[in-house]
Amino acid sequence: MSEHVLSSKLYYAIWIVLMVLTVVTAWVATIDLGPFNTVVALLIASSKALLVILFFMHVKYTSEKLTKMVIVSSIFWLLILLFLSLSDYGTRHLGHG
Amino acid sequence: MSNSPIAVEQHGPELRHHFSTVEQQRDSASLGMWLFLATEIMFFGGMFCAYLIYRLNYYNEFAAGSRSLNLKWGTINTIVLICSSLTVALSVRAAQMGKRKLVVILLILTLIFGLAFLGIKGIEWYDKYKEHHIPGASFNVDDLVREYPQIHIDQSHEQIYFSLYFAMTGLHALHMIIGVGIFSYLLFHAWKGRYTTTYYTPVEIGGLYWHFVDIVWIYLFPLLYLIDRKPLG
Amino acid sequence: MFDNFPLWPARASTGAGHVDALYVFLVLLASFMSLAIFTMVVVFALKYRRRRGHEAEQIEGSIALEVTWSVVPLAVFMAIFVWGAVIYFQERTPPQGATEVYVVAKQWMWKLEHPEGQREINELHVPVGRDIKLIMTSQDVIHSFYIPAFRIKQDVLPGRYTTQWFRATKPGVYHLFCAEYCGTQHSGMIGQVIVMDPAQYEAWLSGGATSGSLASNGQTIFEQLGCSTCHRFDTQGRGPNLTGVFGKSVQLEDGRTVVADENYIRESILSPSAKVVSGFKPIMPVFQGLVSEEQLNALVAYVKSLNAPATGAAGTPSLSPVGLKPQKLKE
Amino acid sequence: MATAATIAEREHYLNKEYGIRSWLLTTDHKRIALLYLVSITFFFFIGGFFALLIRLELLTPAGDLVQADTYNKLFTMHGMVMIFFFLIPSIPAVLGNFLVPMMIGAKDLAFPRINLLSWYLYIISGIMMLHCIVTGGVDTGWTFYTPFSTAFANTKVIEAGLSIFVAGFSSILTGLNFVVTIHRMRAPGMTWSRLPLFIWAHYATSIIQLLGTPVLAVTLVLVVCERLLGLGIFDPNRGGDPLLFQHLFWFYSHPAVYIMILPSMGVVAEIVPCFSRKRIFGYHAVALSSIAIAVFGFLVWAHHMFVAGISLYSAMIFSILSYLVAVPSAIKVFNWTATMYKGSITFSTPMLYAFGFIGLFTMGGLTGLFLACLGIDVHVTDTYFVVAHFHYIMVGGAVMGYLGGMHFWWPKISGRLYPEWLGKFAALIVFLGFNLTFFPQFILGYLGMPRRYWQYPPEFQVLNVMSTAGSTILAVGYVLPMVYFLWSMRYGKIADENPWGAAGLEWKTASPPPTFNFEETPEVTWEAYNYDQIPAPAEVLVEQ
Repeated sequence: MSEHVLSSKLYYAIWIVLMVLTVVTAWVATIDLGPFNTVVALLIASSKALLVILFFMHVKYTSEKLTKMVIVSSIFWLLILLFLSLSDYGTRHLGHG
Repeated sequence: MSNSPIAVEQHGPELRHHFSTVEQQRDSASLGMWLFLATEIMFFGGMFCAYLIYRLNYYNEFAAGSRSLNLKWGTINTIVLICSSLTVALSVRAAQMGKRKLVVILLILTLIFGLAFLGIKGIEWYDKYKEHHIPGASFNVDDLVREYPQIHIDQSHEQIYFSLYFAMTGLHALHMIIGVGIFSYLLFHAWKGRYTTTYYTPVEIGGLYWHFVDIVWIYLFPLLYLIDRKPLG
Repeated sequence: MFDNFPLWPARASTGAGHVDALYVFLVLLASFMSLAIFTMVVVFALKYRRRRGHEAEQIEGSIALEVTWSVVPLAVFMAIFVWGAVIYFQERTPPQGATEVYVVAKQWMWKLEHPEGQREINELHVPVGRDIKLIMTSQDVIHSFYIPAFRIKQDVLPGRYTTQWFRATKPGVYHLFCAEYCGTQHSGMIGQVIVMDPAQYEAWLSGGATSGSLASNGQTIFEQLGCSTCHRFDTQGRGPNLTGVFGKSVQLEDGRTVVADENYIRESILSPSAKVVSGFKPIMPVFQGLVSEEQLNALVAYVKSLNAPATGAAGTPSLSPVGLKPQKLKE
Repeated sequence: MATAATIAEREHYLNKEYGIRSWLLTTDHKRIALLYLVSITFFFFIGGFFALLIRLELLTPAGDLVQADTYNKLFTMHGMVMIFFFLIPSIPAVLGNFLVPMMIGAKDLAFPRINLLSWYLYIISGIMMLHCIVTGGVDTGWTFYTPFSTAFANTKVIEAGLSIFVAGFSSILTGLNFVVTIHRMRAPGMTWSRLPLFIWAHYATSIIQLLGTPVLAVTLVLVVCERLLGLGIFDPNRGGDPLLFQHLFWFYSHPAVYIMILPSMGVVAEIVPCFSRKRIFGYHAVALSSIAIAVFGFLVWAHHMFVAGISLYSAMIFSILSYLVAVPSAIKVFNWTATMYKGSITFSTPMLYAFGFIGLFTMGGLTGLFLACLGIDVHVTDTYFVVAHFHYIMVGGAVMGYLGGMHFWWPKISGRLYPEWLGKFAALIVFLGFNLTFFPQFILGYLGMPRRYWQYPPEFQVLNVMSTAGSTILAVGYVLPMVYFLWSMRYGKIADENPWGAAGLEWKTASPPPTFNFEETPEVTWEAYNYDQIPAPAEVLVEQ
């Protein structure tokens, strides 16, 4: 846990970036990028999430490795669920049902 | 990791009997909240998994359903939640510095943003109710079929999109309601002046929860509203 | 020994022997490992039992041993995996030219239909020595088609086809079980597989009265439903020409390609807009709820029969205008 | 020899306060452990009663004792009660609750009130389940497979689903409490490599509870919504995929098996060194294998679905991953066995249970190799082979470990000793009864008898009769310990601080322990299992 108090300017800066990214993601969705629309939308969402985690949730300023480990492993577990499910759904059309 | 907490007697009123130090107590509370959030990720994760599978299978219906959502309200709600996250982060900061009044003001602002989010969500749901887009007996998407003749829409597949839409936003809204409850509690105690520069753990871990709910929405917004907003060719 | 105390199931298909061989190997392996561990536990417990003048010797552990008893089992496991996977792959890959029997499961019975048009309930007659492919679906919940004597089992799902195959080797009567819990009479959803000599089988086949082969029934339904209006046997139709489609890769409108297997044909009848063939418009009406599972099977069998030139129901289908709105057929 | 009078003089957690309130509002982890002990014992005998009725019905091939629907409800509720209301909470919520703080030298768990809350959630869900049982029950099988559970069953699916949803949160909160406690509350000097293996096992268990249970919870929410509103998410008639339910369900329910077995492994890792008077063989290997099981356990779920209609390629991936999880289990068995080598072994009751555990778990684990093997699984899945396999793991493994642990720590919990000869007798009965009940089921399975069958072809009868006979013996074996534990609370010999001469902090405080566990916070300067420094109790030596 961070003891030290962050400057409020930093919070406002992050807030502005988040607002801009929100408008950008809504706007970019109206442009046809083919399959990259989804990629861009998820990249922007992930950057926003990362900003919130690192700054608003103080993870960047904590000396505690454990917090980071908890975050990384829960995301890892989510990916296990998604990817191993896809190993079924992604290969069903190959036949041999 | 392996540095065991050393017993130092330093009793404050808020230190519970089974902890040795205030730090130990605070670190425990914070770790507890992080672990709870990990649990929450998997809780939403089950739905994200269902979403992923059906979006791959029924892309057309997901695209049409996404178009039928109100992008304006969705974007405004995202902005409202981001503002609330800012006020939460600032309120934790104010609590760290012991500025009681500021904490109270920021918590009130947070609550206002939270309630505004829920209100807007309510408006959106009510619109969906009027459009017969709520899954169940009266579910009907003839309007979408008429509106988007370019997209092939299967009514029952469309219902799966809206089922997931309501399940995911509903679960998120439930978390918002719980968040509003938590923040009302924090507001009450902040008002009473219970939080000091050495003891503000509840504000801090309540804030973690709020930010998490914000992050879920940060993903729900593109996944539900922005599937396909390209001009129809 | 006793009629009511068998210790080994009958072995009556080409695949059963492979499964049994692997099973015996695993039983031997498991027995060996269990015995080894039990012996060690017993020997240690007796030899090092607590007694006067005997002190325990403190041993930390041994990296070499840990590595050994991790790597050696892993290697054995991988061998078992490969052996099992080969058998599974064979079980899941029906040979070309297998006779196709359609199975419809419902609470709580099995309905089977032979390509020649014979229908059976809770019984399946098959000849010795012929590959049989079962194409199965369910009308309600999940069931599982299980013949212990053939060592085969496959869940039968509503809304799609699953398949399995076997070649019987020994005449006799064998159990057919439903192996996936399906409600009240789950344990009553059983039947018999009757394996016959080919001659007997032919006699049985010609015995029952049928109303034509499955594919020809399918053709009738195909015309009754007005499918032939658009799916013409030239390039003029509003729907794709279905000749020779089965088993081929199909280019879809959204750029994907799919293999036109039984499930694709099924989906294209029930929910045509899901995977529209490139170059066509999604104008085909939805048949979900309008055709029964049996009619669906007949349609699929008909579309498949369009591949074989000999049985192909060629000839230009009637061009008489039929309303696009499908009518529900009488059973 | 101390008398009953002296034990009453000293204040400890049992006699500090009296009255219903002092129990129902307690935040003492030891008292909450006892609350759990009483509640799970209650549910264990309910589930056991259902099991006996199932076995009695199967005595004859015809369905003659109960109706088909009743039978279906019996095996459904046997499964639900035993899994969610006995096995999952058993060791963690009773022994874990009691011992985790004591073993690491803490005064309590990190969140005592959340600990109590988790017991109340358990009780609420238990009452819902009981209500569901007495008002008609549920017949979907504990697996809730769709579309049967969502569109066809007309029993109390929603209530059962919600009950398990609530039980899930109880389990999550217990796991959360343990992880925080193990990270934050260790006494000075209690480093990670000095932790007892019981703690490692509970740490691994808690990871599964935290990351697996919520997926089951949300899946049950979807099932309930689907049943209420007809959403179509799992209904093939509406474009849904019933296999998605199975994926989500087994994502939790396969790792749940490790929630049940890992704590038992932790118990065995305490008992074997104690009665061999030796440091455990390969401490780090055993500790890390617990974590490995927790992680790999999440990668194998679809081996329950090899014939369910998943793709061939997916089946192969899950098969090969399933073998990975067998390796750490094998490592544990080898290390326990090696621990006995050159030890000084006594055959006390807990040690007998540990022997039983090693034997039965070995057989359960080895038959797991059959089920992970694609070619064999097709034939034996959904037959009695599977039933036998998971009972070897869950009853032969988990319950043996639970009983072993109860005997091992009973002197600490109650301050009394149980009659040793009765303990040994009961252990023997359980072992024999168990094998007679479940070994014939392996044969039945390979013969092809499907599970969940109310009536069956007559050629399966002899093996079924053996199984039913075994189950009655097993029942006696389970009632006995309850009887003599209760008896010993009043009449048992007074136990001193450390009757087994065991290592571990929990044995360095009085029996029963004071409310805050230790008179003063202990400082750890020794490694775990330092049996070279602890004299064996003389009494046990005489007995040999």
